Amino acid sequence: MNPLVQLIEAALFAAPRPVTVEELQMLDPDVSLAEVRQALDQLREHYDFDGHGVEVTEMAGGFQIVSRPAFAAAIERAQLNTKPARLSAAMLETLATIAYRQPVGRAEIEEIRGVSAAGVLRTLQERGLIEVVGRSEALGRPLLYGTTPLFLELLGLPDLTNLPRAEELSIALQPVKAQDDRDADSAAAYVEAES
Amino acid sequence: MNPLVQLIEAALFAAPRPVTVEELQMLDPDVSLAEVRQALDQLREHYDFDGHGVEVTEMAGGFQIVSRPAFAAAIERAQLNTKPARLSAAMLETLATIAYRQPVGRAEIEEIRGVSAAGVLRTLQERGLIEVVGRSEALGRPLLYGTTPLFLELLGLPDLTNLPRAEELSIALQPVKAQDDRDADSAAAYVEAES
Amino acid sequence: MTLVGPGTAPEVAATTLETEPAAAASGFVVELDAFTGPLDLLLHLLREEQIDIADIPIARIADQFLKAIHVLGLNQAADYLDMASRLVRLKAQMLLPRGAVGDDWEDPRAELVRRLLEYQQIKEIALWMADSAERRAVKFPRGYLPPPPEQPPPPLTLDLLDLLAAVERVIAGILHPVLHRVVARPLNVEGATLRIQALLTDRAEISWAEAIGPTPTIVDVLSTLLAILELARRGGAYVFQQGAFGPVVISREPPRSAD
Repeated sequence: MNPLVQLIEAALFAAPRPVTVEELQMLDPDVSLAEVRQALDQLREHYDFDGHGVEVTEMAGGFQIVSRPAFAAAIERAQLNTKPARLSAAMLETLATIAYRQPVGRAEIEEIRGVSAAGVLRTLQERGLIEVVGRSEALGRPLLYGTTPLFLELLGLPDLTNLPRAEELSIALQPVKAQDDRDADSAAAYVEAES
Repeated sequence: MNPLVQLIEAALFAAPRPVTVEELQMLDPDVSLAEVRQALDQLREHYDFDGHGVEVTEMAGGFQIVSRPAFAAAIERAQLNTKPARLSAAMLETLATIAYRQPVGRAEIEEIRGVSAAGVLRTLQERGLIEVVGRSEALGRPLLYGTTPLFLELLGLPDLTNLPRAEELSIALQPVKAQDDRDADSAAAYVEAES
Repeated sequence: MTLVGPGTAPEVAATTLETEPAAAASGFVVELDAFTGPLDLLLHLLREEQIDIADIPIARIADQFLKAIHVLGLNQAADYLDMASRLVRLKAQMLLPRGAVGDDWEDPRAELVRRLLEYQQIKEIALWMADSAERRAVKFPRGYLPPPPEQPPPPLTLDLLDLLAAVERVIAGILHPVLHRVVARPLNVEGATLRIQALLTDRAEISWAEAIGPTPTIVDVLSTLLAILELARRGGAYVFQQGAFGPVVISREPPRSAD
């Protein structure tokens, strides 16, 4: 392994989270982004070719070394690490709604899922999977939610574009026309109340 | 690398603490302590021989994979093992509120932003961007916050008077007070509220 | 995801919606957790009956839905009741005659169908996410994290533009609700009442203009109006007009008949 690959390996080992190519470039001022990417590829190939117990994976906008899935059961058995707790169905549905509609307010989430969402939203926020990204212009200026990098990390996705696209789902995405109209109404009501 | 070496590499990688030979043996019930030791040696040799950026070290009675010291300086320089240094939207908004309203208490910040501020205030304080500048005379004598010299330094401003003055900012950031009501609007609002 | 407990279920009187503690006691509340909401339950019923979402037999499904939530126990199920009432309303709408020409008839089920399809898609994505999370969960990140280096604190990035953008967001976020502009009662109805009573002690009747005074503010006008109305109600004064659009007269005595 050449010195840059070694440096990047050492850096990925030391980082507690996925590291972006830009951050890796800061390791050595004389190195280009292209060289960093090339070194990452070499490291990945090296792990694969030599049959290492770890691999390089791309997620949440960066790169991370993780242990190979085949060893998870043995590692858990030896109590050296445990899998994160699974998310409940309600949490997953709420996350799915937010991931596709973001920025999205609580009312819209509740309309889509047909249930009150306050508790689930708080839990997701506490776990760092969603965050407030702004306020709507609608009446009462409700908070708008979006997903965080930790959400991508939880799913092991490089970025949001890796979520399945509408065409890939068995049910095509329905445009939410009615919702827009309602927002417009609320905005009008708001203006009226202001004047 | 043979399967046991791979397994041990994965386990050392995933474990949150140095791992003893006995613990490693629990990974596979069919493996002897001697075989575990042998595999550890193989892993160590593999790292050395292939010129990896990491190495196996013995510490605190167990084994760990760590970055080679030679790369420590570069990694520290790139700050990969500390938290990302960008301020979140919530932190920026709280900081903005404090910058324009200082000295200001937590209750007022929360009233202006409409969300709880305890966590954000603590983080901003830890980052050295705000500090306690006194106590209010109000009930409970709550702490008052202000920005620090580091805040100005990061913005490259000589002092607080160099913050953009934009009048509407300071007006909009005034707490909403009961206005003098000798105007038709408020009287109309009154009648509406009464009805 | 069984809906129905052993033995009991389908025969339970379904049309009553009272919350039955008996249902809770028999453990059905736990079953409610099997569904993430009324849409989920509805989808489950449709699947069990192998019904096409696009053509829901509302009457039958509404009955089953009511039966299910009754059996499941309704202690914390306001959302289910909401859906139940929608279904009952739909059922009623479906019973209405469609008229001779079916062309401009709008299927009352359309909105429900849209919501169900949309929700089904969310569920599909949620399943996909659960899969991804499961695949991710078996890849451990590094467990041991070296202690962060002692001194050089992380270089913070903060620039004025970011800060100003934050200021704008804060300003945009400040609630200027009508609520806050409703101020403490500034009207002085008592004062106006005393003033009118004083005027009426001196004279038998006064005009509206006299009642409100020479340079009235909107508050004076409103105070006086309320005072007069209150006096009139209590019989302390009489208010009348000589004719349509004539001046309003406030009087001590009842108006004599217009003879």
